[in-house]
Amino acid sequence: MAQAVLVMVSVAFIAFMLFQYVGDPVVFLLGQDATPEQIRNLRADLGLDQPVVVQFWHFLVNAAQGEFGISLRQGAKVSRLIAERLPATVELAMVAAVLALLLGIPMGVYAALKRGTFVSQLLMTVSLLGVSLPTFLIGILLILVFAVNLGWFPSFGRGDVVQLGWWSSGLLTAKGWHHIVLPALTLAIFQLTLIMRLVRAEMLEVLRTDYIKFARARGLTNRAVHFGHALKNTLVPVMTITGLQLGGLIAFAIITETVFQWPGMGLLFIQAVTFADVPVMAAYLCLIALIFVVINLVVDLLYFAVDPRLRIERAGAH
Amino acid sequence: MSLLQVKNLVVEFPGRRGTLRALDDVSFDIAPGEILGVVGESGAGKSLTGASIIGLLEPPGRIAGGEILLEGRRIDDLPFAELRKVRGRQIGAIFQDPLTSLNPLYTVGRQLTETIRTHLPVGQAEARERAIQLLRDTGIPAAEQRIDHHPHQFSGGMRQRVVIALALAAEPKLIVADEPTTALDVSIQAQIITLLKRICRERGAAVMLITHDMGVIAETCDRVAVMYAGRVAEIGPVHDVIHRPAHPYTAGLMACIPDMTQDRERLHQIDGAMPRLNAIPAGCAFHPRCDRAFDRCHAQRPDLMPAGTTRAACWLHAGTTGGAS
Amino acid sequence: MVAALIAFACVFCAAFAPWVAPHNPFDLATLELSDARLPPAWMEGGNPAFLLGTEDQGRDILSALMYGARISLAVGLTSVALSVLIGVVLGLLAGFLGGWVDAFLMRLCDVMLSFPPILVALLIAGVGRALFPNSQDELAFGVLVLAITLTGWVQYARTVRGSTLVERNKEYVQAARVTGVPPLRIMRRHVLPNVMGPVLVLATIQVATAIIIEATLSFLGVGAPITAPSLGTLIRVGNDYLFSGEWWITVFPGAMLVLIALSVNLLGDWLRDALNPKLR
Amino acid sequence: MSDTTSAQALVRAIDLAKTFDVSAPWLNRVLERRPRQLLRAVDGVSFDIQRGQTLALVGESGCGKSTVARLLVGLYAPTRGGFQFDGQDAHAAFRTPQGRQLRRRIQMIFQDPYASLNPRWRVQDIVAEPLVEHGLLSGGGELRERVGELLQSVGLSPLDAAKFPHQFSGGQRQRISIARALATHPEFLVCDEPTSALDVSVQAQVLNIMKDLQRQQGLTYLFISHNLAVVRHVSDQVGVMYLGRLVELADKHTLFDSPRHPYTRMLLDAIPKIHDTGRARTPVQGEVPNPLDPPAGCAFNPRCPHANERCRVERPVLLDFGGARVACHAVEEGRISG
Amino acid sequence: QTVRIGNQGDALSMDPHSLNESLQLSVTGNVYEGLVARDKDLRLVPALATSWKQTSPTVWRFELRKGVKFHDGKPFTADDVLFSFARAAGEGSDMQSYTNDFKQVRKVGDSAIEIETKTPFPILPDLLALVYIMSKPWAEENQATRPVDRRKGIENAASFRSNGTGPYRLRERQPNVKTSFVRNGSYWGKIEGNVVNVEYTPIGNDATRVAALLSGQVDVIEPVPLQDVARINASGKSKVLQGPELRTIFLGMDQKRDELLYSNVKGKNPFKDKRVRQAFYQAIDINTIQRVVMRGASKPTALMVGPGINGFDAAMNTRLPYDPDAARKLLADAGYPNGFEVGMNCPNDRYVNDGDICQAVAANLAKIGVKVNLQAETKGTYFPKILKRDTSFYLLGWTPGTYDSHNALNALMRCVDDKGSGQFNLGSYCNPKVDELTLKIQSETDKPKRDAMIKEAFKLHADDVGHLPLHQQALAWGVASNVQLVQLADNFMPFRFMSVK
Ligand SMILES: Nc1ncnc2c1ncn2[C@@H]1O[C@H](COP(=O)(O)OP(=O)(O)OP(=O)(O)O)[C@@H](O)[C@H]1O
Ligand SMILES: Nc1ncnc2c1ncn2[C@@H]1O[C@H](COP(=O)(O)OP(=O)(O)OP(=O)(O)O)[C@@H](O)[C@H]1O
Ligand SMILES: [Mg+2]
Ligand SMILES: [Mg+2]
Repeated sequence: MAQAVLVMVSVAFIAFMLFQYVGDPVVFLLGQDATPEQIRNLRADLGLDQPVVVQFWHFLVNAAQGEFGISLRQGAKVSRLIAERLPATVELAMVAAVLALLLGIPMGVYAALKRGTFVSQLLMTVSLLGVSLPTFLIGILLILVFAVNLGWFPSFGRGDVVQLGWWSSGLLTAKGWHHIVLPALTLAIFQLTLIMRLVRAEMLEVLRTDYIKFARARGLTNRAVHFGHALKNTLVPVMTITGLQLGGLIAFAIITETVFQWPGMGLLFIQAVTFADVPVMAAYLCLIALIFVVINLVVDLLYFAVDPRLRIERAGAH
Repeated sequence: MSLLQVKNLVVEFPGRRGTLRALDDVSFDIAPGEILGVVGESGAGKSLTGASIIGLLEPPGRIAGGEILLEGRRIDDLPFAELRKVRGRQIGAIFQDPLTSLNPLYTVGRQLTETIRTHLPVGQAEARERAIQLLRDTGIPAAEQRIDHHPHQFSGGMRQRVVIALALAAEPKLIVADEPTTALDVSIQAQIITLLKRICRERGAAVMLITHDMGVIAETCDRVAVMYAGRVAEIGPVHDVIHRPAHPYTAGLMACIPDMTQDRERLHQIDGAMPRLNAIPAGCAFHPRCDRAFDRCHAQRPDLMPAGTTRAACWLHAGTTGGAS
Repeated sequence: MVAALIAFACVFCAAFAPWVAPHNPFDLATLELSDARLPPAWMEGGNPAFLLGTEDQGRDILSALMYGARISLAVGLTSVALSVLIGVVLGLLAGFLGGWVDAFLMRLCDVMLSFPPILVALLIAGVGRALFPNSQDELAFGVLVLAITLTGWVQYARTVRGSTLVERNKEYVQAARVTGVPPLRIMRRHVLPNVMGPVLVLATIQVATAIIIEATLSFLGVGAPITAPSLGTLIRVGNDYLFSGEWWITVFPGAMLVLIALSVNLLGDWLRDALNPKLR
Repeated sequence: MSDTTSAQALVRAIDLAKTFDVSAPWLNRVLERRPRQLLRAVDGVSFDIQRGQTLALVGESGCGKSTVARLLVGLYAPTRGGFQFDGQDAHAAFRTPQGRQLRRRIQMIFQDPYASLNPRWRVQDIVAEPLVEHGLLSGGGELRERVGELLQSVGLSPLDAAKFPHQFSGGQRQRISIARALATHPEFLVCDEPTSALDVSVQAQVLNIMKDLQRQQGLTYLFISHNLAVVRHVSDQVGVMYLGRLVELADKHTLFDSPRHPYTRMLLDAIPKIHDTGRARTPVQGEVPNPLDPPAGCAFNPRCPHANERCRVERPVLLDFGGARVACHAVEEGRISG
Repeated sequence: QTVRIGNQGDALSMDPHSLNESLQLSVTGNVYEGLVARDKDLRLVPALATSWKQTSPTVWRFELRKGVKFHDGKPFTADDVLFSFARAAGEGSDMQSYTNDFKQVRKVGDSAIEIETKTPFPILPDLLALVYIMSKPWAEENQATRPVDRRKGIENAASFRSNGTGPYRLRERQPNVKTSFVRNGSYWGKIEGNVVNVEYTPIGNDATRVAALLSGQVDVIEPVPLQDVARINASGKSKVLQGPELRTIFLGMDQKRDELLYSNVKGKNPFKDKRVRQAFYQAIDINTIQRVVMRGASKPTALMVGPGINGFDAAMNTRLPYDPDAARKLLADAGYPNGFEVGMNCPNDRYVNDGDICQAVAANLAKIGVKVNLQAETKGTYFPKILKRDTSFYLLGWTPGTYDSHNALNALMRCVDDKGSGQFNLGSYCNPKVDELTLKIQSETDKPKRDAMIKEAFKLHADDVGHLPLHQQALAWGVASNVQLVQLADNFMPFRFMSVK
């Protein structure tokens, strides 16, 4: 926990330092005919004339109380803005992650088991495409093909959402699912490739181990060997990377959300960057850091669940 | 009739720089209930022989010639599904490292019952019963509890017992044990070998025991095969091979072993090293290191021929029966 | 094999762009706006002088590809080289010295990791531009490279630390210590060469990733200068013309990017083999 | 063993001890309320080695043999006790600039011939490293010549200097390690299981070279192995270790002819005898205890057929019994005859 | 009948006084109304005031419309007007520039008000079209008597809800996601269109927006990227409505510093030399830019204001000819036969194809030997930089918020002081005569006289080549075939003119 807090504070501080250079929010807060005096007043009002350190201190004090201050651009509490946007991003990232895992793992397993066959080589080559095309291009192409030309999926937005308390979910309506397909796919492609390649590499590694050889020697069926023994052992390292990548998913969501006008945090962040909305940016980064920390924690726990070697030994085994 | 017959087995590794012949014309057989030791220098092809028998040659390795028969039935060209049924059911295997031979994520019980149920038509409960019994037989105390433990919770010696239990789970007729004790402690080694010997005798299983340790061979085996550079150099009853080796290599090997009973200032040594597989000299592969080599050894490759009580691949014995192939 | 040839041809063209390209797309004086958006030569309305057509300022796509790939490669390679340098040095230190150095560096990695790469790049690029206003092109590249570098080194540091922890306990390192070789020299001469394998593999993938990050930064408006378009910039520009049918502005650079990624990967495989003494 | 000679002993280990902290990281420990865990890898080991002699250490895996070796070459600093080399405190010296001189005189040969040579270096550079490091030689030609000599002295060809380690067999690699160790003209060689990874035939080659070198150069060896036959062949004195302690230390012949400690007997009994084919043995039951949680009293008591109440509470110390030093209550009480 | 609109941006708030920005005012203008309004040709027409007249040089009197009700049913009164003007002039409001010159606002009976200005103010009614009237009781009930207090982040009801008198009511507001409106059944006037529901969605990404229109997810998009005009027109399901916009795009040059910040010319400032400025002017091939970069959707201009702005004079709108040779000669005469190097700043996401225009200009200038180091960047960093006057050569666009030339003269062409004159005169062009004229224009009430003065000021500026006017960009809205609407030159999009077939 201490470490998590430390990480987050440093993230906030670095973020804050950097943001001072990103732009001047005041320019956008007033219309073109505002007088210099108005501008000066506003600057003072917002506390932007104070030294950065003082501003950071205020930010920290607020943050400690769960408040991230007030969006300069929107004049609303940052915490509220983020809370509004969080569900969209989380749902998108989750669906993308599930998609990446559901497709990536079987493809990786296939490529490993059928190493050297045409299909698996094709998979590997095509997967290179997945990592060497920018997300935004993929997104636009998907829109062009599936939304404009074929008209199968909508091109933007979240569709209908259902409010569950403060959480707005698009996953409870048919329209919501309809809308999430393209963005989730876009977001998933990069991770999918990565997971596939990773699973393949790990699987090949595991298939070389003695216990696989021994399992074969015991005459177990191929299915039991590949899926019961090899795959599960493959997943242990895959889990860590996937955990880390989930953080990356949320980052890449910035692009995806921009392309698909997905009303999530990434879009909020990009808008904040455009208008130098420091509190929103800082809060976003802190939140990302938090998510990262949490994911790491969850991965550790999962590790624990999957790998018995890590469980605390009770009842003296030795 | 012998349980296992290996006839003129050839194993090759096709590679970029030509094909490597790792096993060349290996023949031997094992009778039911018999323990055959296989010794030889590292890289001589002991493991490959074992792997060929259970059909687990790693690609690109392949059997390029000869045949392997189990109870008179050819098993080296079986389709995968058939072969799978032979493995574990007819032939069990034990590998060198007990830690890495067990899947760390599953309890030993699961691995045992899985194996049992793959081969025998029994239910989950009965399989578990059998598994516990197996563990008990292999000398694991409190088997009822230990069956639900994970491999990492066992010590090295116990893991090797579990491995033995796994190899025996479907009551195979033959066990291929590839250096089952090399990774273990000196004191545990003896326990495991004794166990293996006892349990196979009780169940009437034959064993092919691959090892470096002549001591183990001497104590355990009925017959022994000495391998050198992908071929069997000598094969015969264990006592005879050790005390009256017919092949100079066997003799050299025996002499290399430091003796517990007498002091020697220098050990006997075989100069030079075993040739690499891609540079096996013509004639007898051992001739560059052999101090008794003569012309024929440089030119012609000897096959196994009777040499007293054993059979040896050495021209020195060509005269004894007066026939060379 | 054919793929390798094509790929290396691309890289060759990129490296020697000024000598092989038919036009100089960076020289504004040679641009004719009236040549803008011509389709590839083989299509109707195409001009044989512009084999792959022109982009929206009248640049020859073929030449722009070569020059752009040159920039992208330069950005990709330098930033990866720099991140490898930083990452390897820090990873080695962390792994070899252990203790608080390790703890500190790994926390630093955590902090860096919790910034998604695009974000860091975005911020650095913003900061860089603010600090060097009206920077010359070279400075802009500096900023880009820095941005990508700072996001990239963490992976190397982690990988290297991991392998260092393994290598450190190998007997050849201990042999050197017994001999009395000072730790820094052990690190440099013994450990370093033996941990570079995974680093190289990672680096080859990262070159492509770096080029994509550069392209994405362009998309977000903080990429390479538009007067000297990189591949990423070209893709981003072309992106706007996807719906209007001027596909060649984005498709060719995209294909080039894929080819580069491919060839860099092949290069990586080859390098790995070449550096492995066992295969020599 | 007489105390008069020990004054001139080249190597003296005095109550050497090494404790490792194997606790979980601080945070985890606090969270999971686990205590600090200490592992006493070596716990008070004393011995002398005379110049030109070989002391062998035997014992099961994990009993602390390698740790002793590393303590002697300065890879670890002792937690307690010390080590005198040629009359001077070696560990104090390792820390001073003169320590380099000492490092030149003490070298080590490792167990694994595959891991102890840097795979990316040529043999020339591997063997030359100590020479360069100690500033003994520098010029390219001279260096090459010396490396050639060294390689020849271990039975390799000077032409091999241009090759990479992977081009050699295990035995040849071990010879390269020996050549490297010999480069600086050391007086004391610590050999940590130098032949365990090798075949009997190759093992014979390596052991012969080691013995030849000892004869020619008057080298002193600490030889670690668990193969008693090998130990019997190379050593002058043998120390038997169990769980970080010496349980028996005796002259080779004394030890092999009349082992006293039950553990020593067990070890000797565990050696398969090549000449008694088909003999059935009843090996001692039980397994090596967890060093993190050693049994109270005599560490061997759970496996010892002679253990009694005293063995379970009181730790035996090394005592002299007619030329052998044994740590065993049973021997002390005469329950086991010599 | 529902119309779904996809726009590049979103109104930041529903508060009509919180931001003086055309998009915000365009959106809130459907819910709120001012005393006066503009018709389809941007002429002033009565709205909440039925008539107005100047009763003295400094006093204007407005008769208020009777029988108007706010959306919540409360009647519209003079008090609401007073309240709204006070609110617009007060703290937190961004509309102060419209009310700065007010001295006092008085109630005259229940249905008229008087505004007294500090100085004679000929164009006052023009200013009032965008000062929207709120309900005083509603604001008080909802603690919304002031626009958002940014320091405390207190968003008041007015940010999310609204209560105006306009033709549409706000139904639901999800900032940056969706805002929906519904027709006000009890509107005082006639609503030309037949649209009942309006859904307004911001879609920032150009391609996505176009895709949304093409795939029928929205009915109207604004703006249409120029390159996609043909595609949309060809789709058969929608068309692009193009028309002139009030905004003028121009280039400015630093004419104040003695040495340019970003140039290889040291010790002097080439832009101080009119010949250099003119050389730049004549080097720019505006027609090709219009044809290729703008795809015909722009009007090259010689003036700093466009048609539709008070004081625009078509007769004056003739550019110096494109003539690179003349330009080279001018440069040589000025002492730069080989040209020079200069830095140029440019936004790349603010105006239509702004980055491309700058590149084209840079290419044009390269042909006369001037090497332009172009820095095109996002508006977020661009504006703060140039507003600090940290630039030598820049591109800017301007729409006079008052639809009057004075605004442009004042903001762009007056000498710079710290009170707001020449606030966007970022190159610090300064001609005292223009300054003087601008001051006079501000309070001249006689229209012909005033127009003459505007004309003279523009002439002086043009002769000085104070800026390099480029063009008025065109509006481009994508509209589904079944939707009809009116495109206003100020880029406002009143729902009341929309119809669905
Ligand atoms: N995949 C492979 N490709 C090429 N050669 C191989 C391969 N696997 C084994 N060999 C070669 O086959 C020969 C026999 O190997 P094998 O493993 O049977 O030796 P071994 O007698 O078991 O040695 P050890 O005692 O070290 O286990 C070796 O020389 C080895 O180099
Ligand atoms: N660096 C270390 N950190 C923690 N524990 C260690 C370390 N080195 C050794 N140990 C522990 O100390 C004990 C003694 O180890 P050591 O390597 O000396 O045994 P050994 O007798 O050489 O065994 P082997 O025969 O397997 O080489 C073991 O339990 C080992 O786990
Ligand atoms: Mg083997
Ligand atoms: Mg050891």
